[in-house]
Amino acid sequence: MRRLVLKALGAVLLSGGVAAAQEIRPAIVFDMGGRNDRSFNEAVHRGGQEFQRATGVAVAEFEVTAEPQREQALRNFARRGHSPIVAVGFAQRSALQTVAAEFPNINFVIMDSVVELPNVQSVLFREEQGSYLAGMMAAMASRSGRIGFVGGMDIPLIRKFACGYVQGARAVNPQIQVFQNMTGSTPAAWRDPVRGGELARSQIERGADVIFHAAGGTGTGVLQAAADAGRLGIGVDSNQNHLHPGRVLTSMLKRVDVATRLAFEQARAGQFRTGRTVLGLSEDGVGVAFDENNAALVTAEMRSRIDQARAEIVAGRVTVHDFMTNNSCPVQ
Amino acid sequence: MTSAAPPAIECRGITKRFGHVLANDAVDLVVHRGSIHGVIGENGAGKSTLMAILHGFYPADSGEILVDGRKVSIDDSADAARLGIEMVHQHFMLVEPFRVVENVMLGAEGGALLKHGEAEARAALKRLAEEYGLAVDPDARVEDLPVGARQRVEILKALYRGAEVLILDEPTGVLTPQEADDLFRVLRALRDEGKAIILITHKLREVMAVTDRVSVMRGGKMVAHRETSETSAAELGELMIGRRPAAAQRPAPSAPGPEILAVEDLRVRDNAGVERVRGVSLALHAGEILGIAGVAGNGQTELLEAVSGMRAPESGTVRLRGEPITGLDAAALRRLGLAHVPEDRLRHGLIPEFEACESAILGYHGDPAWRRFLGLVSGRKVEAHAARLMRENDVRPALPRLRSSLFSGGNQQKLILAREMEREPDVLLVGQPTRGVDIGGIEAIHERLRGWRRAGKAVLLVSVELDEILALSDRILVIFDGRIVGELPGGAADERRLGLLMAGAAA
Amino acid sequence: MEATLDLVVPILAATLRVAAPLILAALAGLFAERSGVVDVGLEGKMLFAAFAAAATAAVTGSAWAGLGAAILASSALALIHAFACVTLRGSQVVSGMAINVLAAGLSATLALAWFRQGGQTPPLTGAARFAPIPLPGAEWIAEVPLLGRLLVGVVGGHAMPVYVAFALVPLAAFVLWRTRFGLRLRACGENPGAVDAAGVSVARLRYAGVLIAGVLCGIAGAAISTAQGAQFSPEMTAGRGFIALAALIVANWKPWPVLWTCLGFGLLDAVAIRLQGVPVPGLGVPFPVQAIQALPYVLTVILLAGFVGRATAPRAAGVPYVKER
Amino acid sequence: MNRELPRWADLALLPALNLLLALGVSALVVLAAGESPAAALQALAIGSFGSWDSVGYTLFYATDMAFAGLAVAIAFKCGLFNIGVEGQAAIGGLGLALVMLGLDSTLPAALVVILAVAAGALAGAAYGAIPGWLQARRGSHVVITTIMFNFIAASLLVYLLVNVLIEPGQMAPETRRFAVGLPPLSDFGFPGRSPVNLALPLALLAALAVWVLVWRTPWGYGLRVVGSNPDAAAYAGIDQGRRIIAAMAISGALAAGIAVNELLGSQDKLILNFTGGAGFTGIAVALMGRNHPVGVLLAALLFGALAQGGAELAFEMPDLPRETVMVVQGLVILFTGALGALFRAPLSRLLGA
Repeated sequence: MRRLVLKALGAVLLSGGVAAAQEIRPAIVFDMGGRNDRSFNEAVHRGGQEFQRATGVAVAEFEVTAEPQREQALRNFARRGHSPIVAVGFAQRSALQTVAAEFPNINFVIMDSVVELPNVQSVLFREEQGSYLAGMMAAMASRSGRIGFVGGMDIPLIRKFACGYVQGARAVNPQIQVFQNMTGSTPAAWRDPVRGGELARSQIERGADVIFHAAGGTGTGVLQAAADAGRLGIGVDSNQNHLHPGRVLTSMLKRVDVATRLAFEQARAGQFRTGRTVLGLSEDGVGVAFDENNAALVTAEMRSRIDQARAEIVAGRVTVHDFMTNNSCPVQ
Repeated sequence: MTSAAPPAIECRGITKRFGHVLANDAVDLVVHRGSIHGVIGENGAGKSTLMAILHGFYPADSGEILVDGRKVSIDDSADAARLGIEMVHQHFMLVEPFRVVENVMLGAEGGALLKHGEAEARAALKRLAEEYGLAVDPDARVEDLPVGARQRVEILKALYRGAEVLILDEPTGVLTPQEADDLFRVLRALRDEGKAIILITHKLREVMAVTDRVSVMRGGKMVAHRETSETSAAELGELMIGRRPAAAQRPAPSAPGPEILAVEDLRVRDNAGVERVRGVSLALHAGEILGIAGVAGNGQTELLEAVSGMRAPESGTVRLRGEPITGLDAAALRRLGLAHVPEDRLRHGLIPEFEACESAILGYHGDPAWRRFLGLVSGRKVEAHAARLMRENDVRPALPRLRSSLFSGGNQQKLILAREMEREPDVLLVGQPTRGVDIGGIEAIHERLRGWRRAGKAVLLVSVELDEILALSDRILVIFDGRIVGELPGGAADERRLGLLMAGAAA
Repeated sequence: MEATLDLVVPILAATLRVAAPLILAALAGLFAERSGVVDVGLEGKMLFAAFAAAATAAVTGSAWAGLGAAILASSALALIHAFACVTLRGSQVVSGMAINVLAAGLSATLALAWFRQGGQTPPLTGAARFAPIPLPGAEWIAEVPLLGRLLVGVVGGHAMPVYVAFALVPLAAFVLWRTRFGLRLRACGENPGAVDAAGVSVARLRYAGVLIAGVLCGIAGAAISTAQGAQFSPEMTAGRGFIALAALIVANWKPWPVLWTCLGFGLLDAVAIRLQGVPVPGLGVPFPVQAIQALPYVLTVILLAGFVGRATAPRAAGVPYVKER
Repeated sequence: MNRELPRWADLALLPALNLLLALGVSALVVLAAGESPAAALQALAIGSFGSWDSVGYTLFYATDMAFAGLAVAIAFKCGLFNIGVEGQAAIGGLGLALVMLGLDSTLPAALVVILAVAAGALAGAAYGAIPGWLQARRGSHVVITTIMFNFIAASLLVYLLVNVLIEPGQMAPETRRFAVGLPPLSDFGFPGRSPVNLALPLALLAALAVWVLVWRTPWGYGLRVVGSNPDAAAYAGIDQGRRIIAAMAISGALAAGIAVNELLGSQDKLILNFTGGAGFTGIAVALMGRNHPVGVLLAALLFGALAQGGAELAFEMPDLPRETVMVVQGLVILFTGALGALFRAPLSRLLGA
């Protein structure tokens, strides 16, 4: 029940902070995908919006379109006195390292990477744990014993998703076959839904009946193809269950929105925490989405096994291997 | 044939200005049906402009045109076609990758689908071939046809469109005498059918041979109209250039020196892999002009390209002063004293979009003469060099910074000749030196080549202009189908025999 | 046998799907360049058309309305291209590049302004999409051993634009080689002077060629966002216009070779997708994903260098037509 | 109608008018997006030249554009359409990074940087020379091969960065930081804070070198002959094939300048997609600059200003979609490049009268 604790803590901060509310000017620098990418960046955006709605404090935003703009944008916000500034995505690490050192009095947050500076909060997620649950659900929902994974680009983060997914699936069905495809090697790989659809169809034609995507904009094509073929897709980052109600088994949630809101709330309460924060299942930082859109797909048994698995992972009885620890995955 | 019928074409006071140049200045012209009407004049006299106006290529600034006595406006080629005015351009307006029948149909397809029109065109081609002796394979690709055949295609095109007035712009420039005779026979047949034919040319011989009437242009003005039977070549020549032309010379016999260039059993293929030169051997001596006569497309182009280093021969050897030079590139050959005035000015001789001074060092661009410190090319030196060349060789306008394409053909050619002769090479290869050059220019160029010979240099001259070959050569070799089919002495060459050899009709 | 079919049928079906927009775009380039206007703006026109199709289909609920809008939008860009290249005799390559940049910016800007969904359009469902069309009498044909399944599996079940793409190949060949318009258009790309001398307007023909390219890119764009995909998202054409341009050159500016070339690209792609993660025989581990992804491109280069002869573009392509004085 | 304009009108007035028109139409787009065009233009102007920081960033982006534009231009001068600058820059970056990673801790800083620049140029040149060779010797159209080579380079880079060169334990597919890099211009007294670095003077030098090479050497003369009249090359004794290969190699080496500016001057490590599409923008830069180094530098400055001003515009007007800047860029390319002759006829009438 730790997630409740987390939420309660947030609530306390929010209410308790009213009295001691600091004047803060939060800002977000999005990654290349842009604030409306329907997944990762959009979740951060949503977190900021929730904070803005709740407190009336305006959240400034900037979307980078070229590599050098990262540093430029962070510095721009810092110079104008924005704080805390959320840098979204691992690609911002070195830019943040530079700028955060320049502005020791400004607070920064980085998602998906670590910057060891006294004014930076580094937020990491245990994507493998969320993906593990997604994999379990996929294996339970699959009738063919074959499931699929479509990644955007073959980079460590995506391998981390894939590795957790396969582990979860194997935990349910050790014989299950998992097809894996990566979309491409150019930036277009993240925004090519037609190719995403083709990859999904190729997996479906090989018998896959549940397909998990971690491919940004390309993923909409994956979910579409799965829905068109009467199979199931699994969304990522944000809750994408609503995209094709009844055809999206679940979505692997990565609560960057919560992390963002929380960071702002801390700052407003004058309690901004720096250092490393790792959000996994136990912190409710990752998870799988259950809502009215997938209610019909989730059996009671499924639900209970997922809850059980979550409890075991939280309790440390089950360990999900993190690809990043040794750059390899024990299962294929 | 003069009758009460109104003339097929009547131009009244046609005036056309390009910028500051008055190309046509109140020009009048009357052309009757059933006649061949010559329009003569030097390059730049305004003949082509007048014809372009008649053909709707651009509008006149003022003046009027009457067709069959009715005033008309000709805004584009389609208008001209409706009025039965068709033109055979000097540079053929043919689509080279297309078949003959497609070219003939283009613009007169007879319906949205080609099927019906094509059948019609084939039938018409067959009929016209029989009627006028204009035989061409309708399925041949134009790019595969020799020049003479291409011209027949142009004429067939015009006839197929129902030409009543046929304008031919310098039609014989690329033809053998026999082909020219053939053409004239066709033209006479057309005249006898009642068509009006306008022949634009600067060749007085042709005018005298084939026309019924002749109009002379000079400097944009129409200076005279004559019945051909009542004038002479001499009078026309004088009217054309405004003075008495220099008497045509035949070369004085020369005493050739030692052999300097030797070609042995040369075989050359073109880009398409067709063998164009099939075992040519020849020897060129110092102090001689050796003329290669032949109809265009018989291998002389490839021969020149192979000897000049532009194209690697398939086999055979070329020696310069006894040393083999086969396979050396053109730059190396220039350094050895073998220069080349190419047949095609705009494709090879200069770079149209370069400034004239840059075209003036083409092939000699590596010369240390225009280098400065660090071996960099000095723009000023290049410009000064070109300015001197232009001054010494009367290239007009003498503006080294003007774009090469903006010079007239004659001046371009003068610049190329100046460039190639400046270094006094022992051997000069010359292809079509006077193509598109006006009479004054021709005289100057011929005089230069003769002077060159007198200086003890050797000239290999390739030309399809028989007059030119005869006027310059000490010896004449005739090339046909990639082989040398005959040799004649220059001074006493029998034109008829030459013509037959060129046509491959005699061994 | 059945196992082979299990493998081959989906790959061939995917080949047709992937090839369809490439064919449309390559044919578009074919018409423009045959008329003498180089078109590097295929990508931009497709992208803008994809946006117009998805946006219109989302609002009206009709894929056909979307297709119409796509054709209009793409043609509007084509008109700009024609004006720049034919009327003003501007640089054809610059114009094409400008259209690519403009289309990328404009489609995303408009999508964001109109739908407020991050530059995407709403997902399309039902009649707003071109649904797969089953082969008539499929269940009956499928009974035929071997061939039946091949036919139903490969040829059947595609959306309308896919069939349009394939139908357009013979149509394009017919128009170009069997009609008056085609004859003139091709002549225009080889020697516009001859066309002019024949009393036919070069400008009008080139406008026609470029506008046909606009229409075809419009269909290609609609295929991408309303048949193969089900919404527009920014830059979703992902470089297909450039692949189509390459296919056009490999195909030597001829319709049937365009078909074979695009099918070749499609097949390589479909096979490459299948090869991802498949262990290499004898090695036990799969090739790196990136090697498989690069495979179609590497093979294209090798094929081009080894077997396909020199490409000969229409001679007048890229050259503005100026009447000679 | 085609009377030639005076030189000053051709080179200054006409482009200025076209730019104005482009901005005018852009203003309409901004208006359509519900924002104030005046404010947007002001943000664009101040954002690109309003402070030393902005000027520095403008120059930094312009450096990328200059290298890309020069790379495209020299290939164009040889009659080749190099769409492969993206890939050549990527491979150039790879060569550069390998030297830095291998030697940056053992050799003196200046030496290793020079070696890295040389290695980058060499790698880019090699990657450009292959399509050149294929064109010259096998007749493979350079447009196709360079498109293909872009994809191949991207795949290679992802493979190496993810599997070989990645900094262990890191999420981002990028190498470790280089110990040294090109010093920023601020080390030499350039005011403000921006990543503009020694790659800028290097780009200027490259432009000068391109000008000298192409317009002031016999070799460059031959290059231009091949580009404008390949038939004449044989006549002049110029080896067309070798010029093509060399032109593509030089083009690739110039493309590697993007890597020098981005990786050695700003990022200090090899990252994915550091070119950010500069290779494609370079085509427009080259053509707008009429393939002449001076023109390319001016066009590069314009595009640098648009990139930087566009970023600031996004800051000032967050409600304006970031893609609006692309619209402005597209319009500028369209009006100053392709529609460049729009005012030519009226202007020549006006000036001729």
